[in-house]
Amino acid sequence: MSRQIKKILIANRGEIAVRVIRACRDQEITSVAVFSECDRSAYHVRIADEAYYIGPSPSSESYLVHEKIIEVALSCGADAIHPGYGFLAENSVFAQKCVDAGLTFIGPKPETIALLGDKLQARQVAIKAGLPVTPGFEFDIDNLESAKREADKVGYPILVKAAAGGGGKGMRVVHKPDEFAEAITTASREATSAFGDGRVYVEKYLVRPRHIEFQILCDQHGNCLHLGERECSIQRRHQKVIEECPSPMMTPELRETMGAAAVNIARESGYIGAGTVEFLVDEDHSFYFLEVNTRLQVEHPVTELVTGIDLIKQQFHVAEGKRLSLTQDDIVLNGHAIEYRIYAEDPQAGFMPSTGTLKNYRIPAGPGVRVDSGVVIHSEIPIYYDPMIAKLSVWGQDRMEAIRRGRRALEEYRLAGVTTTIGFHRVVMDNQTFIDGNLSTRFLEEEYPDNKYSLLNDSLKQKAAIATAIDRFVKERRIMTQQGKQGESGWLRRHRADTVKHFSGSK
Amino acid sequence: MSRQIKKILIANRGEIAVRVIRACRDQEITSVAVFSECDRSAYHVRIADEAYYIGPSPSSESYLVHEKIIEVALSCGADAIHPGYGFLAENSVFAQKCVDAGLTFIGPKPETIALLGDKLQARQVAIKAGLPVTPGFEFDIDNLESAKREADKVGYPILVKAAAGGGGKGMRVVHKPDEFAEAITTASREATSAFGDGRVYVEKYLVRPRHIEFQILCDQHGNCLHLGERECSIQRRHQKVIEECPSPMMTPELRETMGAAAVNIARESGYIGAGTVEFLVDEDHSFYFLEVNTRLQVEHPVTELVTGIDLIKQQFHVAEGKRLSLTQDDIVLNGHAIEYRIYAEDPQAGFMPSTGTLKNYRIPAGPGVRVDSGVVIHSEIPIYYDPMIAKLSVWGQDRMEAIRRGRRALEEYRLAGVTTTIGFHRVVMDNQTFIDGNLSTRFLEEEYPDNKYSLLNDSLKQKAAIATAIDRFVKERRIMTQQGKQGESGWLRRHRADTVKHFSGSK
Amino acid sequence: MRHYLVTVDDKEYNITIDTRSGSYRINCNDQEISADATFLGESRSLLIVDGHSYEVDVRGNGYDSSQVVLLRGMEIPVQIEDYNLAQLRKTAGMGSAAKIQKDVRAAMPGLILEVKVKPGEHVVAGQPLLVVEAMKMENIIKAVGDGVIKSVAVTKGDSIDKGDKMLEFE
Amino acid sequence: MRHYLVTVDDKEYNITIDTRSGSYRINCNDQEISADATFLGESRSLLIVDGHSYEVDVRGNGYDSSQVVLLRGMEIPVQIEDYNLAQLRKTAGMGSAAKIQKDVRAAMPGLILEVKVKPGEHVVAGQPLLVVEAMKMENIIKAVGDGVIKSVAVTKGDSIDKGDKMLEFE
Repeated sequence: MSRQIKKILIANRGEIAVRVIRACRDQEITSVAVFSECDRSAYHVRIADEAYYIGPSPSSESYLVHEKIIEVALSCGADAIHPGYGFLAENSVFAQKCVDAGLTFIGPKPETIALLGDKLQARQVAIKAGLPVTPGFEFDIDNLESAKREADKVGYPILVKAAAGGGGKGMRVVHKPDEFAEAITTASREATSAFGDGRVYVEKYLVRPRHIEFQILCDQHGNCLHLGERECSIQRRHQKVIEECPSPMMTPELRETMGAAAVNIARESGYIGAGTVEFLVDEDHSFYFLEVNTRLQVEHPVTELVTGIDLIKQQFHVAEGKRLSLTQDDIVLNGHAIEYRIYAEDPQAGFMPSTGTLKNYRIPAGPGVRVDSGVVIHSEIPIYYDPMIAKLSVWGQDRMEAIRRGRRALEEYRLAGVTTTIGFHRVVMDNQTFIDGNLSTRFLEEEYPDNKYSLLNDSLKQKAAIATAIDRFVKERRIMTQQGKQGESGWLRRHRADTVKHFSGSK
Repeated sequence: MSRQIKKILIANRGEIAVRVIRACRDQEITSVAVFSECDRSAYHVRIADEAYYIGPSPSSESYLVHEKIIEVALSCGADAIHPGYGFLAENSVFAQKCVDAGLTFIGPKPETIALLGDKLQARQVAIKAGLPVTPGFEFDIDNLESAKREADKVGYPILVKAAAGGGGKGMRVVHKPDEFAEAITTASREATSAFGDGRVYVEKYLVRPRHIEFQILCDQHGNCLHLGERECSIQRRHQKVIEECPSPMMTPELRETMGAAAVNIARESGYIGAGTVEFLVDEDHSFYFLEVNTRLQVEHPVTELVTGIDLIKQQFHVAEGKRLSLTQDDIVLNGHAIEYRIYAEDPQAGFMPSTGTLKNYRIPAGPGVRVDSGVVIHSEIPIYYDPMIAKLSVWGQDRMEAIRRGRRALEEYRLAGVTTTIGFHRVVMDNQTFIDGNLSTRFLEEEYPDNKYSLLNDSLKQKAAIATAIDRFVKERRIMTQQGKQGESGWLRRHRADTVKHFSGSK
Repeated sequence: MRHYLVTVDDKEYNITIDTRSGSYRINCNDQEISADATFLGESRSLLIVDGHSYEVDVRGNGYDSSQVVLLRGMEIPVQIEDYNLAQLRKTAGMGSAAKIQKDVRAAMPGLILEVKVKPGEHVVAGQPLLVVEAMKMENIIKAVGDGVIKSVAVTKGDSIDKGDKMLEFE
Repeated sequence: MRHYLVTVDDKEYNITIDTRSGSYRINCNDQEISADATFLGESRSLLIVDGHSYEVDVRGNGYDSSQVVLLRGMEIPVQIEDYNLAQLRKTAGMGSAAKIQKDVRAAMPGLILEVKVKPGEHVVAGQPLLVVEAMKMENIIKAVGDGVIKSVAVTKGDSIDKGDKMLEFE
């Protein structure tokens, strides 16, 4: 049953492809990257052992084409495929095709993916496994009137969700009955476009819940354990932007209860590999099953930083058919970790995606700082894919130290040419409600109703003004004198004569 | 006795200044950098809260000038000075001046620095504290003949060391009596030039020892503990280049014995703060006291990665007069860490220092990788200071995983414009003797007697040849056509038409 | 000597940079500033003002008034003008230096899913104008102020590129 | 079509790059190579040879024969010449393309501590010539081969810059 994996094709791009390639190299497994037209010189291509072109830039013509990926895997002699997250990660048809082609799909069995990927079926599994679920119902989109009556019974606000959904796509909050029909239509259309499956269902919408999820890990021999929780309440457009481990609201007792629930649904569904069981937790600490993500999560580094366990290495281990070498008692949470998702988005413009070329790119480093980046200097941010370009994760002995280190690392991050969420994260790290750990999925809309994220004070405004004036002065002078082509300007050379005044401290 | 530190001046440059500034930011302490002429735009200046010019580039006119540093500290309102390592770190006179000026010197008391900094006195303290020392003697440089007779008694090979020494300066191995006089003269001259103190002494030279050192940490209330060992046997010119924690030869029993010895000499000397007790360990596991470094070591990150303890934070804590919050039982070594010192040196040319400008600089990242770098892209490597530009440290669950991760991270490191030790490290990571953990301070001369460090095989040679031919072809074509100014060449644009062949795998 | 009016957020800075004495002098709102700047290439510089160190990246065209300053992890929008021209403009009652945006242009490539307004229609701030799919998300483009639609350049199903005009206000 | 002779370590590679058919073809020692190269700016490129991916950085002057290739963490010295010129050179018995180093030049700035040889002196490989202090370390410059000293350009106490001639062999 156990077979050693020697070569893995990574059916993904960006930071997660880089992450998996690094894990391969760390375990002496040959890594194979695939790339679309616009990813020809992407970082994941550069650091892989092998790299193969699979088609034009739109993912529907490259990263999503089952046959191309399987063909490359077979022709280059890979014995396994790691799907990362997104793209084909939760596609049971693709997983089955891998199995049929004799390739190890690094993830749960195709039938488990299919079962848990359908949010409606997953709800039934959760109920069977004894997990609490939110009130809700499914319905036929052609029978809106009866659905509307059921919605009235559940009580507004309600949440419309895509059955095949994930990542906030095909999701809408409905506050009043007269918004119901339009929300259903939009959500269904978005779900069709994103997942090729327009089915939607309705759940009671919790007004100020926390999003708390448990990392699970199961082998092929019936062993299953959890690696503690992650709090992912800071969201925009129902998508996570800041995640942490542990949750500031968690108690050891609740962790044991919720962790056991997570393990129960994993067992009930015959889960294999790494996965995540998501819950909503209400202000009274009651919790409700949300969904199971049958893949590695974006936010897995915070769990790795706090448990010391390399989740991708564990995925490899389990996929080889080996027994888990860890037991639940081995899982000890040490310190606190926070992850910041660096999106090419403009927070001040409602997190509208931005594109461009990275003119300057310098990542933070030093103790307690981990960067998982899919880009390098001069990288272009393509319009075709998810706008997340990197993840910054920090570790501290306690939550406050992690916050301070996060501030430091965010300020060290130098990225120019594309508007990102770095400044947004820096702002949130000074937010007292965040510092107090008083989180909910409505945090951003409550704390920043006008999308204005700023820490500007008069001192920083003055520095920005002076910097702009000096920059302009030098550029004007350069044009006038046609000097200063080599970076260092006449300004500097002259100014050096004055430097002793800085030492003397006079002003 | 306890006073909170709010603002620290870092009397250093390069990666250690960056490291301390990061620690300040992580603990919400204001950081103050100082800089010499050529360090005007150095990375430590960029990330500090405040920065002051202290003089021309030669360290004797800037980083070593006590008065300038103390004057800046006082005028900017710093309450403490962190000396880093090197420069003024082990200068008891400077430490005393700090104390006299009302500044907290982050390190041991001036008298402890003076006592342990004199290698001859330190030997006496070690003997008093019950530590084994190598046979040896001191002598008057004007009485070479009697010294030569004593050396005969100790037996060749012998080692000549500077009393004020450190970092391999003023150190010479003497194999035969007729080399004795010249070695003494050279070592003494080098010691005079480096430390302003020409005194040298003689010790029995162990032929294949390991260099193993213990990290100690003591508060002002008599509490003292050790944080395990580091093995630093891989040296060139008596200077460490690769360090690891734990040592592959260490047993729990020997760790306890040697750790207790380290704590004993710390107590005997009234040690306060973080320090390192260095030993030589013979092939039969007998160990001899070498010296105490009364400062933070270059290689402290491997201890941090394996113990989870931030040593600079502990230095701050102790310097504030607080009691250690750790006990010896809290110190648990988890996994394995290796540090690679990235020097601007040419290993193939006997580690001759190299200078230049960093044309390309991209640091490795991802799980288990930590970079402490003093440079950024476009940094010039100045001739005035130590040629170490960065440190790469990796962590793995066990030593072999750390080695594999080291290989990966070294290959990810992109640095052009200056010859460095990156390739050298990569070579050593494939050395079977290293992998077997069979180390000694003679490792490099035994394994690489001709300084030839290479992993080139026919496949890589072919790739290097093809890369050079393509590069030349494109450059010639660019000159001919005056095209391709924008990085992407005609080569690429044409070539894209052919790419499907890569997907199809045909060749 | 050069004299600028720099606006950051709600604050105006009247800045002179003077080289006539042979050394550089900066005056900001009638206060002498002890500043040192080292150029790091392109638009990046290291600024030390009164001992405080800031690595800054000033992005934008060297002639435009709108610049973005990257400073301590923040992207700060800044307006810069020649001081005398700014005074002239103010006297002439021309309002802000920033051009009033009459055109609604695409911030990124995408697909028009819905056009919610017609030429001649009067819209109020916040009213949805268009639904655009970009990066697999539906984005609702809303009016930033009150106004009358002059023309609509796109229809449902159109693919648009970054910078394409989608709507025009009167 | 271009034809090069590339020498890496002890191995020679006879490489042709052919664009005549309209697509690019590389032949290395009579073997067709499936290679794709993407230029990343300056001297950096991403090379995919038979599916294997290498980010390379070729440093050196675009005309010199000596280049250094940075590849997988290694700095690899490479010699490149026009193939036909190399054949001509070999036929003429001119030996290696690299110029024989008659001058001993400073690899970095430093201070001359000692001059151990005189003009006219015959030295053997490995014999110390000079002691130079650089970066606070004493470095002994030794003869790389046997020869006779023609001239000595430095004396004890001299400060030298990188590239300065220190000695000349006959």
